[in-house]
Amino acid sequence: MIQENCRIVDHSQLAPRYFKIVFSSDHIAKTARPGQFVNIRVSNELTPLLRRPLSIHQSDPEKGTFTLLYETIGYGTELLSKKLVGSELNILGPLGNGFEVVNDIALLVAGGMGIAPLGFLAREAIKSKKDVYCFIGAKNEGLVLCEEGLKSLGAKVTVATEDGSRGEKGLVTHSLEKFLKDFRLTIDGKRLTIYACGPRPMLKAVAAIAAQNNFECRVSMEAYLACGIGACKGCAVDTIEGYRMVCKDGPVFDAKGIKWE
Amino acid sequence: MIQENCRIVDHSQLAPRYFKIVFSSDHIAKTARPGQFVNIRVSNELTPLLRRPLSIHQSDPEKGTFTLLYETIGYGTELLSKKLVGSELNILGPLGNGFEVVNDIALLVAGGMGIAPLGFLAREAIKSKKDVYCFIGAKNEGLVLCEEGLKSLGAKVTVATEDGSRGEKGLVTHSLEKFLKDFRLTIDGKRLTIYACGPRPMLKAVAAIAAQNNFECRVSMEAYLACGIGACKGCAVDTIEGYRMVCKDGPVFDAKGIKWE
Amino acid sequence: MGIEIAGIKMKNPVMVASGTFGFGEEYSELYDLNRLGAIVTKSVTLLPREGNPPPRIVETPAGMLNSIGLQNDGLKVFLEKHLPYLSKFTVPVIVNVAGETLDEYVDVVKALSKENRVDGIELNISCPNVKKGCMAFGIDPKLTEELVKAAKKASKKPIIVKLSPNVTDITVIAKAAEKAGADALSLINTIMGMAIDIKTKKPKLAMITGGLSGPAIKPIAVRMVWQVAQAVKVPVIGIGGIMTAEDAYEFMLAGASAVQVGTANFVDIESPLKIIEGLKKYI
Amino acid sequence: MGIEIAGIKMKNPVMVASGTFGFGEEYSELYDLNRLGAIVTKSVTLLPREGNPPPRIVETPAGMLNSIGLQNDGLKVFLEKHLPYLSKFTVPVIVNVAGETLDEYVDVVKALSKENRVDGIELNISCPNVKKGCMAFGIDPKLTEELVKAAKKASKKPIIVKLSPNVTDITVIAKAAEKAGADALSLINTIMGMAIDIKTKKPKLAMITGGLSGPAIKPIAVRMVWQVAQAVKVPVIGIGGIMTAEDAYEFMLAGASAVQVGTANFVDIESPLKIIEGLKKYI
Ligand SMILES: Cc1cc2nc3c(=O)[nH]c(=O)nc-3n(C[C@H](O)[C@H](O)[C@H](O)COP(=O)(O)OP(=O)(O)OC[C@H]3O[C@@H](n4cnc5c(N)ncnc54)[C@H](O)[C@@H]3O)c2cc1C
Ligand SMILES: Cc1cc2nc3c(=O)[nH]c(=O)nc-3n(C[C@H](O)[C@H](O)[C@H](O)COP(=O)(O)OP(=O)(O)OC[C@H]3O[C@@H](n4cnc5c(N)ncnc54)[C@H](O)[C@@H]3O)c2cc1C
Ligand SMILES: Cc1cc2nc3c(=O)[nH]c(=O)nc-3n(C[C@H](O)[C@H](O)[C@H](O)COP(=O)(O)O)c2cc1C
Ligand SMILES: Cc1cc2nc3c(=O)[nH]c(=O)nc-3n(C[C@H](O)[C@H](O)[C@H](O)COP(=O)(O)O)c2cc1C
Ligand code: FES
Ligand code: FES
Repeated sequence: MIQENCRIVDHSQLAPRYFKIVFSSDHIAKTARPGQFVNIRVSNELTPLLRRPLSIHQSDPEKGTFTLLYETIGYGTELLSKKLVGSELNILGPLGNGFEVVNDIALLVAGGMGIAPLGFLAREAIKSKKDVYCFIGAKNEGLVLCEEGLKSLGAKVTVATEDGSRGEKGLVTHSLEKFLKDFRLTIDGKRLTIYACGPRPMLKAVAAIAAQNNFECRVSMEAYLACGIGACKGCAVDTIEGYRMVCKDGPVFDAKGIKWE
Repeated sequence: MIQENCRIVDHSQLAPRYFKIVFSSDHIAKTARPGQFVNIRVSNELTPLLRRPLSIHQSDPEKGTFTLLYETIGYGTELLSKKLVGSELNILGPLGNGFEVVNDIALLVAGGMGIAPLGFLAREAIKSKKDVYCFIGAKNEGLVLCEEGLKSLGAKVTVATEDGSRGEKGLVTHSLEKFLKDFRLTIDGKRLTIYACGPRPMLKAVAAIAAQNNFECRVSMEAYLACGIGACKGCAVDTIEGYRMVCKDGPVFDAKGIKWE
Repeated sequence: MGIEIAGIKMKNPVMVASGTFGFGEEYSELYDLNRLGAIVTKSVTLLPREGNPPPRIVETPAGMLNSIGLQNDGLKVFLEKHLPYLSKFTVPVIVNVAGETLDEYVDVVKALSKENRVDGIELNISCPNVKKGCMAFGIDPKLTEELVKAAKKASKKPIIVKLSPNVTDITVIAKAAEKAGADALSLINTIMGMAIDIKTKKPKLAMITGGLSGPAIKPIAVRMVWQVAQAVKVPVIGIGGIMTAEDAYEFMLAGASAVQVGTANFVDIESPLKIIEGLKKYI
Repeated sequence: MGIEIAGIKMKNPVMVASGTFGFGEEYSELYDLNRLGAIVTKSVTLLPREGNPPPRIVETPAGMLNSIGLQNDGLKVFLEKHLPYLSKFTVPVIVNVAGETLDEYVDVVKALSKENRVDGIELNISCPNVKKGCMAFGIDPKLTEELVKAAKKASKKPIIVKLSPNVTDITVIAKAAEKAGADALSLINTIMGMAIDIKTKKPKLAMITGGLSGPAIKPIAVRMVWQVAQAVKVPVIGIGGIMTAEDAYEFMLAGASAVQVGTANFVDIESPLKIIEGLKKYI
């Protein structure tokens, strides 16, 4: 973990409100693990005052760069989207616990921008010879990210779009359920973990599916952050063991532990 | 008076902290009088919140442009100095009463950035066939503005720099006093008005000199503004008739009326 | 968008706040005042007040301090000059009244009550920038009650009481005002603040302290509006840092029936109009 | 730059404020804690507190609201885990103490008094984010006096009393604390505020209201520090929106002997260090 000014080495728009940004930082590129995030000061002004958390999508230790994918939601991400290649932003990271790949099969479920941390995880899981299945959910074809990249790495990719413009029509959780029905029988001995990131209702649904099937499930949670390092207790998520901090105890949690209510 | 988005058509640096900026606005260019100012929203952020007042230095009704000269003092003017040609800023103006040239001889005394409104005044006074004498005071040679321009218009220009790097050495008020000593005798019938803009201590000194010599004297005053149009009573200046508003009753006041204390 | 507050009919729930709009004269050169929900005038006092020495204004993070000190020409000039000017418009006029003593308030209220063009009276018991009176009333529930009672007795016009945020529990004052017969409450006035120039080592305002307004205070204002809206039955008018329609709607969700726009007038002359337009999406 | 406040010797007058720095553990990974004037810990309560439901944080113009609700592991874990960790450093440790009842405060103060590593105690009588106790003490001069007296009786450690800005007249509370024997006063804690999400139409914080901190409140904090510094003889520690050395110096000009940096820690981890460095120009 370090706080430093990082230069933007690449910045491009992927879809109407989706962007990809590449920063240079030896430290972050070398130490980042999938599921971790950085906390970015998008402006030196007093408004917006707080940093903005974004998951690390990819890191290249050789080049000393790391990549983020983000969606413009409000003021902070809008400001970020206007930053030019060559300029520097103050970044704190890498933060959070990250994913740990324990079983032989990694089943990744991404809703919308949820693909951001899962892309990194897919790459690392494939490197360590796991079977990787990716479920990518999006509103429509234009918002499906990383499909080709993940396929070329060797992941088995299923796409679901709400309007059916690409892949299966419907929610990604529906595709997941359908898949698991048949797949359960073929696992034979190999153990499987589900990793999910996306909107909370999606995570809740994935957690329920995992529980039904008795699979391990890890979810990457969001909360409004202040310090980003565990000091202020601002980013509580309610778990069966009490409040836990998204920024330090998470963002990755065992889905069984979350009080989804 | 109008509030509108004005495009920056030119922007250049004149000295380490002096800038010249040209905006396009038919309305302001056509209606502005010397001594009036505009109130500029230098940023759409919440900090800085208030507009920044700058005097109109020049206006070109044909081209529909007007020019400002400014010094970077703090946050607002720093932000302004970074605005690019082609971008738009929200401007309220023209505001204030402005100078009125009544006598045959106009004696202009500028301290530092005080030249900003006086440049406009000099041009108009020469147009209406007045004799114009300009006293330009600056810290050093690099900060002397408009000397050549005023000369070529036909004004008689005296420069005073504090370090003597150009023109007379010393304060501009000193040059003024020296000049008036001899000049008083030669006026014969023609009446003279002194117009001054600059730091308050300088204005006070000019006012004293004018009083001694029994000349009319008009000074352009500064105050922190909020509304800029006379509604909030924020920009009071203490006069013998009570508080008057810099933005509406001024910025130009009869020097005799100001309580210089 | 039309509403009725304390019996005053407005085209929309967006007024301009006292002290930020003068008596409308300056702004009338810039747009048609009849587009506003209502105009709340600068505070009018019985006698002319010359206000505080300058500097009176200083910028702060997302806000500003002012210490105008109720500069105004007094009741007589108001009646002779400012009110007749406002008669050129049909927009409701709410006259904000301030004073050092109860009698001063009552005298002004009485005089205003006779004027047809006055649609309502806002009692400013919350100005932090004068040495005597005003905020002294607004931080003491007993004085608030007395003053509001006296004003109600003196006038048949709707009486809006403008509350001070510089108190431990604003609902206590709000209830006192309601009990005394206030037809509506408006809040908040500015919060006492201060800024020091580190170069001169002196306060930036000649009066040392001033009133904080602007976006910086919005969260405090929303909280107080929410507290007061739950504590009283009379309508509440939300004020404090409203810059956009979204801000205005936030106050309405907190329980305000209408809003007043203050500092935003300085930042963007058209902000009340933009807020009115923007609110159409929400209400 | 070295100062002594309430008998606590500090290398410089810049502390980190309670609740924004945990118990120093996280920040110690980022820089040497010994560079700070002092560490003020997160509030410690007698028993563990799980804090308020999320969301607990929301951004506002030039500020933020929090409603953490004093989440902490309680006195026992503090003594067993956090305090020993801090023993690795030489920086003065001021333990911030909160409670629902007078006895709770006293029990914690007593226990802390036995610890060598505790250089001072800050009584938090100003947290707006808990239903019982805490700010209830800080808005009532009698309760303040009682509590401070009891704490002084229970301990020989320097006692700093942290005041609430949510009062009509902060000097009344300040004087009560001084009279009861407070060795220093620190102010301000957060100001009660609220924000509503106009999409969901619900408050953005689960607890509805929260405490406002950051640059937005600086003018209010400077004003209160100035008022209190004139009203009492004990040293005053300035808190509220300090982001830069210039802000810190502004508080000192208002009468503060030292400052605490809170929200700025979130914006720039290094801000206390930059403030220390920058202050060298001024003092
Ligand atoms: C650990 C973590 C990792 C994340 N990774 C990504 C990512 O890789 N790509 C991506 O597009 N988004 C990611 N998010 C969400 C992202 O942080 C928010 O979309 C962003 O902060 C919104 O800021 P804004 O100023 O544009 O929105 P605004 O709504 O204007 O922000 C207002 C405030 O709310 C906070 N906020 C708003 N939405 C969220 C949210 N969903 N989560 C946390 N804070 C929020 C902001 O930080 C800010 O404090 C992540 C969030 C967390 C907690
Ligand atoms: C009628 C009028 C005409 C002016 N014309 C010019 C001009 O032509 N060229 C020029 O360089 N300057 C001019 N000034 C001064 C100029 O407005 C200030 O230098 C500028 O506002 C400083 O803003 P800042 O954000 O850079 O400084 P900061 O010090 O950061 O500003 C903080 C606050 O103080 C105000 N402020 C600071 N200094 C002054 C000042 N001297 N007068 C008024 N407000 C001030 C700012 O507006 C702002 O509200 C004029 C001022 C007035 C009142
Ligand atoms: C420059 C200025 C002058 C003010 N004068 C008055 C006044 O005369 N009477 C009054 O009741 N309120 C006065 N106020 C308070 C405003 O009406 C309003 O309550 C406050 O500014 C908060 O709203 P805002 O944040 O939208 O400005 C004044 C505010 C400012 C900024
Ligand atoms: C997230 C957060 C948690 C806080 N927790 C505490 C606390 O536990 N005890 C306390 O006395 N003050 C607490 N405070 C108040 C700060 O110590 C400080 O008084 C306040 O934030 C104003 O300073 P600032 O504007 O520099 O943040 C907290 C503030 C924040 C922002
Ligand atoms: S953001 Fe401070 S603890 Fe997580
Ligand atoms: S700035 Fe408002 S009256 Fe001059």
